[in-house]
Amino acid sequence: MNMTALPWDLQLLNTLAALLLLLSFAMLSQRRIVALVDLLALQGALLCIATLLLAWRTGSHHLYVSAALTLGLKVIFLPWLLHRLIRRLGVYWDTEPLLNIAGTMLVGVLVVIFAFGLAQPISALASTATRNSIGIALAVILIAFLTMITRRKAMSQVVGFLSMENGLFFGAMSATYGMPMVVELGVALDVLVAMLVLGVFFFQIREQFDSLDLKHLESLKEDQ
Amino acid sequence: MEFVILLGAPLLGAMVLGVFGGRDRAPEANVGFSLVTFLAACALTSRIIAHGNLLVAREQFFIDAFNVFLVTLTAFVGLTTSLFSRPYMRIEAAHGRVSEGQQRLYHSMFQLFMATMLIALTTNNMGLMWVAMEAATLSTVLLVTLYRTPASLEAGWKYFILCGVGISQALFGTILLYFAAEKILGSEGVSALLWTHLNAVKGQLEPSVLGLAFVFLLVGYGTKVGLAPLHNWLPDAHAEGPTPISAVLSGLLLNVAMYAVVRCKVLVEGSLRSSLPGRMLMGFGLLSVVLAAFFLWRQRDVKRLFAYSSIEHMGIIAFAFGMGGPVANFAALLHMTVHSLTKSSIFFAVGHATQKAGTQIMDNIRGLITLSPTVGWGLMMGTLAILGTPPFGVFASEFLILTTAMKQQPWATPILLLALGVAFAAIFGRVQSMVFGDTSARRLPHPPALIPVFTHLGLVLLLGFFIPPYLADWYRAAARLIGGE
Amino acid sequence: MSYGFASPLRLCLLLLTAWSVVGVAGLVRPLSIAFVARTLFPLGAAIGAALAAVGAAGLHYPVEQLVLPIGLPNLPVHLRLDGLSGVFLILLGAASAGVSIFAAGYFRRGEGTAPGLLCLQYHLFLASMGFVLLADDAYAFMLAWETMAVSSYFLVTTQHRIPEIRQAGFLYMLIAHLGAIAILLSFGVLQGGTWHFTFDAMRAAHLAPDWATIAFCLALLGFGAKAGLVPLHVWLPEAHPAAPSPVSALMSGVMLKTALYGMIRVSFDLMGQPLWWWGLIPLSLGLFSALYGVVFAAAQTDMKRLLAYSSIENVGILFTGFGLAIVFAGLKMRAPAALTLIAVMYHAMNHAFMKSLLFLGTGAVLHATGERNLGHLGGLIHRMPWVAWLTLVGVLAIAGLPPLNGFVSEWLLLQSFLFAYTVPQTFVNMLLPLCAALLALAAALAGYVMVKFFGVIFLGQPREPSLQRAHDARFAERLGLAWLAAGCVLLGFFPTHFISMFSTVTLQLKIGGLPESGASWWMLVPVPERQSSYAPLVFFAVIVVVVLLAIASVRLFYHQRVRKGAAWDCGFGGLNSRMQDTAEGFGQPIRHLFQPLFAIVRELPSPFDGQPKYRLEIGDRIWRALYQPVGALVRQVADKVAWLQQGRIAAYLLYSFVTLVVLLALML
Amino acid sequence: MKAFDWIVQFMGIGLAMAAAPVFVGWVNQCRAWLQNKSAPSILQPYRAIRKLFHKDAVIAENASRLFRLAPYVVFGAMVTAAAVIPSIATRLPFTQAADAIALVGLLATARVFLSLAAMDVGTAFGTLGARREMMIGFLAEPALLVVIFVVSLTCSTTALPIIAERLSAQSFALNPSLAFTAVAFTMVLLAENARIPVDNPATHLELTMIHEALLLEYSARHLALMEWAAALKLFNYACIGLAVFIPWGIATTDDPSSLAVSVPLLGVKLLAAGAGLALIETLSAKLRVFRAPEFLATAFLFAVLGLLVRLLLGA
Repeated sequence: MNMTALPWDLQLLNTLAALLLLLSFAMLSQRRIVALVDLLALQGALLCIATLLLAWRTGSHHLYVSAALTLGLKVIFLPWLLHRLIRRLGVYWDTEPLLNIAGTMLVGVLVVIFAFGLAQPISALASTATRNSIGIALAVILIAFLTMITRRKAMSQVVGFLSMENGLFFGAMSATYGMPMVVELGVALDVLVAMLVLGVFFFQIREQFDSLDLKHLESLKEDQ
Repeated sequence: MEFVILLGAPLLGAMVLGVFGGRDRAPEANVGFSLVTFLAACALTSRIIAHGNLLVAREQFFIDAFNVFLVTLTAFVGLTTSLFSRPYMRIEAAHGRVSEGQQRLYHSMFQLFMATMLIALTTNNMGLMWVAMEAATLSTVLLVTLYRTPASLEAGWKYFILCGVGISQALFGTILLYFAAEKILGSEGVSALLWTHLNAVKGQLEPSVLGLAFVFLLVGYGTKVGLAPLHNWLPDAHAEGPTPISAVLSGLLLNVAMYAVVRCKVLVEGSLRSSLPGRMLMGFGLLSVVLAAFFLWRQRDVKRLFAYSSIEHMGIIAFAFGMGGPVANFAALLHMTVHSLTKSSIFFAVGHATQKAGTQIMDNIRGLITLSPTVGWGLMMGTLAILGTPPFGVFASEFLILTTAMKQQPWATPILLLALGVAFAAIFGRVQSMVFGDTSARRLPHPPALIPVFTHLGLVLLLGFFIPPYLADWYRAAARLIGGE
Repeated sequence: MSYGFASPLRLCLLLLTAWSVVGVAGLVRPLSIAFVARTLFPLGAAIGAALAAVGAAGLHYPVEQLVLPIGLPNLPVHLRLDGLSGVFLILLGAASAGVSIFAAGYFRRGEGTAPGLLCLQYHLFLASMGFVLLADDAYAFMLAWETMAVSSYFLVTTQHRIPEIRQAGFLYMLIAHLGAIAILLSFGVLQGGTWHFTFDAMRAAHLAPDWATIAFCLALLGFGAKAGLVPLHVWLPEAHPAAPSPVSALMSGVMLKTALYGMIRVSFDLMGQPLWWWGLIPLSLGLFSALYGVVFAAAQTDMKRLLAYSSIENVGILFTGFGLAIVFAGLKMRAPAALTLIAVMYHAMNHAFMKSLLFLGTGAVLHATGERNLGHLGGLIHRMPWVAWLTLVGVLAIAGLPPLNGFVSEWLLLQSFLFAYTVPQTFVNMLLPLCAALLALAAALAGYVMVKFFGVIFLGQPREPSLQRAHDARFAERLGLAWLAAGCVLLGFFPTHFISMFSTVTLQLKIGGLPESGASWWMLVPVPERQSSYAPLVFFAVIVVVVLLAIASVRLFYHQRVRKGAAWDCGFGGLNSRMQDTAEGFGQPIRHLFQPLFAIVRELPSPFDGQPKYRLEIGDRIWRALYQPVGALVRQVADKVAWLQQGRIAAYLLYSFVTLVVLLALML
Repeated sequence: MKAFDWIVQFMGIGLAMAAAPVFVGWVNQCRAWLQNKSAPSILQPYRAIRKLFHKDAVIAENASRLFRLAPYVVFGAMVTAAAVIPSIATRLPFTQAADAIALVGLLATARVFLSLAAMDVGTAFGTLGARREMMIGFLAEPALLVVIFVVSLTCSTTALPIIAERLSAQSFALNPSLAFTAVAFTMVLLAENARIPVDNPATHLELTMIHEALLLEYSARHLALMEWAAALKLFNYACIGLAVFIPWGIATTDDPSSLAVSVPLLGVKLLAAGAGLALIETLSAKLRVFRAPEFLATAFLFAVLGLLVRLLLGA
């Protein structure tokens, strides 16, 4: 389709979507945990803007609320929490990922193609203006999955987990202009609690193994 | 009314015990709340029997034949588990394995866990169901890591991450479901997420979307069911948490997750008009049964052993639901019931056995029958029951499942035969040498609670001989609901 | 139809319930031997006798059915009493009566499980066997079947402190369970459709030949496993010695027959018309089992293992006959089929008595001496004459010697084999006579085995000084032995009566009965046109008369003294008990002749040894060739599979990821 | 049953009991002649038995009742067999009591008692003998059974008198299956009666002896009964063979005249059979005990060949 045909806000939305995808690639390749968290925050911010745009476009109020939620939770609180944890626990670097960066990127690209392919029929059905970004949401989710697979530090795995949440949120946004309020709140609550639980976790793990390296967490297995 | 109590009691309990859970009367309070919940469940059940399905809170909650018996089962097992955990936690405290704070955490989280499961069962809103499932995970994570041992932390971490990731897939599936539904039901309000509405219009939902949705939902909730190869969190979490938690995890949580899967399957099959979802379930089921059978062969830790057996049975149930049809669905529901009863009773017995022997390594547990005949026989009987030897109820369901499989899916029967044989050899050989033989183990500070064990076994025994008519009617109704025409 | 409360089926139900009640009563005073042994077990014996009587009465009533309000919602428990179940009920009742009486005197303190619990398991075992015979739908049948297995498992593991016994129990339970699943699947094939698991529905259902074949093979697998058909026999020689002797007697004498019952029920009743070539499978397996079992029995040194292997032999004979019956029935040769089936049932009945008798005999010896090893026994006929002479009856019977019962069934079986050459199938009609010859070989070998059994235990000189202190059996035990011995004699002397009893069964199974022969009641003429006759009574009378005459005349004409002297020691002097032949020695010709069957480990002493040692171990080739590899295979697969779970969360996430992607791809 | 039949029956029994030792004597005499020895009197067996009856019995201390009962049982079994076998006439009351298979069973009973008695005293020889005797037994029985099968195929019955009647009714014809079977039967006869090549009745060499080892502990009247029983066994086997393979001349009707033919004819047949037996024994050498299975396997083979030929040619 030719970009000029679209109104500017949609163009903006598509750009945001593309940027989200880009960010998740960046996270896939990022080694420094601090930077990882910043990228997460940035992703959250983009998400927030996209939500606001949609809210303004469709004029549906609950989208404003969820935008606020995103802002509060994903842009401000969680990054702050994570930074704090990082400082407290002193984990700044992730070690080399299991698969080298180039390889990961390649897999990532394949995943994106797969995701877009899957999304084709759905987007065709979608009534929303943002239909094309469903594929992107799916891609973001799967790439976040990859991120989690390839990381060795508990902390970075969590970041991957959160970016997956972002992807989900964006998916909901672009497919259906967001879920009903009840669900939105529930999800947000769960994410919040999850983070708090994680906080507790990190300290427990730390005091047991005095590091957050996942290689300590490989003792329970069948393969003696 | 009963309904409010049903959900309110455990929530209240969670708060109260969150504050006073460390007092030395806390276990009794725990039992009390569970008892109230159970009574409410019974009342609700009788009402459903009397007046049929029930929609409450602006259709947010929906109770029908399918979930009401799961509600009762959940409440009942919750009650017996709280009964069992009373002496159990006392003994743990006496052994100095849990501090007061940990007891507080334990009790309040236990109640919260019950609450979340009940919500997940009764809600009519697929989104809310998702939220509740996630909450169930979160409330048990800290229980799994209660002992703060390295192993338990690892188990907890895996549990958290794997289930978290899985459940996120389920969320995406839910989103797709909503996306498909809002076209017919409109995006105003939440009606597009209400199962009853979805079920009403399932024929018109867009197949391609629902197919994708089902994949995500299956992978998501299937992770919690513990279907291979998504099961990896399960044995760790069962083995490292306190035994009452293992009991409710494999006795209840798996059931609830399976319930979610089946609810989704109903919608999707209605829309796809193909047996693809069924075949997927069957595939998962067989894979789980076979893998679990071979994993069983290598176990040294008794709780891991029975965790894998849970995987095996979930596989059987999934297979049965996958086959579909009145008999198979009936059998699957029956199997859910008897499995949760039997398995929790086994975990009770195992809990005391491990406390007596002071270890979970099976090679070091010997001669339970001479040490404490009740525990020994309890374990032996429970094992025989779970292995599907009559006259226990598990046999009834396996009888129906296998015979139906022979009619509908004969190709699968050799696999099942093999897996069941291997599993039998693995479990029975180990349990036999734990129960029989000579021993040198010490007495316990508190008398073990064996009423729960034998209550459960008694019920399972009863179900083997005689299924009360109204229970049978539930099963039939539920089977019809799931699409057993 | 109903005859009010007193109808045979209801009475059977009542008696079986009574058995269970007696069992539960054992828990009232679980530790009191006196209560359990003096009160409960005799009660159980009485119930058994009553059951036999009711079963016999049931033969004269028409088939009767009953539906109990328990079971699965759409499948209440159906019961049915027809000729077949009646006959096997007689078997169960009569044999168990003797065994229970014996058990009343047998169980003593310190037997591991508390006597009360033992009583419970014992009577549950009996009751479940009864219900197996009465069950008329798949679910009830499997319920009773598995209860039987479980209760007998607990009886086998009575002395669970001994590791070997635990092993035996485990093996037994495992094979029983696999067999049960096979039977279950076979019912799955036979079922009449959704929720139609009653036997009536199965009779009504019509199966495609291929499915029928599958069902038959599954049933054969399942019931063969319970019967101990080679190569599924391995549990039998382990479990029977492990159990207390009355239990071994029941398992060997009665439980194995329930497998035969199931086989007959499935293939003749439920399937209606079996295909003739099915019969060749049980026929060949049975023949092999018969030879295999008897050959191994001859090589055993443990008296209970010896009997266990002999049970395998007899099961083999039973299944040979069963297979022959199917061949005849499948080819619509009614009279031969009926004759064969009658011979099979007759042999089942005989074996129940003979084998129980022998096992009880070994039990008495075990109690008197504490020895199971033939190498440490001998000369007991002097110390325990009752046991010895009563056991001798069983020995002669099971060796298939006229005029006792073992011979009758073998005679009938051979008579039916004489129809073989009329089978309109080439090859088969030439091979079957050879099968008969092999059967004769097995029977003759059984004679060899039994001579070894009796001779080494009861005859010769005691091989251990301690045997001098052996005491004879108590009254109750003697009574039990006598009951069973009497059974052997009666079955041997009055074949015509029992045969008429069995032919009602074949009539009900629509195979047809035996043609009427004008012969009188004491003369057995199964096939009139063939005029082959056998009159055990006359036979016995003649022998007795001649013997008496001989004794009398000797007394009369030659009244020389009888001096006691030392046995002839070839002039070397110092003839002692170690010079007589050992059990191993007696088995030596067999080992020599049938070498290929055995896996033998031998340690021969060299001429220069200080203390020459001779060790001989006889292994089961099938165990090594079939079971050990399977076990190893499972272990290997388990190890391979275990690799999947190596504890790395990344790997687990990868699994989820891949699963997701694959399923999505499926959806595309 | 007419009185005449009973008379004939008892005559047959008496004849058998009387003739058996003579038959043994005759065989020994022939053998001696063939071996250029001076032959003992044909009545020698009688003398031996009579002498034994007049001796005092010596019995081992630890012998049980079984030991003393066995000789009578064995003897009784053999006499019963003699009563069942149609030697001179077919219409006999007792012949219906047992067919050929039952007869085999009867002989087996005798064998088992013999072996048990031998094991009773508990010497090395006794058990050794018992073991070998039983081995020969279980090897011989299948062959014997197949023999019976062939015959019953030909006459479609297993009742000896009927077989004899039906065969004697038809005129003599060359019948390959029956010929094979006859060979098999003869071999079984040799084995069962402890004759060369399986056993040597004339030696006490412990490495080879079977029958003598069984009797080693017996003396006086018990030994006499045992020997007599052994003679009867041989006689019975001979009569079975004659009744089945050369039945011509046997009395199949109830008139005394037929007996006048059959009795002398039987004598002649027996003389011939004895001579033949002696000839075989002289020509063949004693086999090692573990060659015996091969010998009997050959017998089995012959019988089976007879069977197959019968099934194939119907002749």
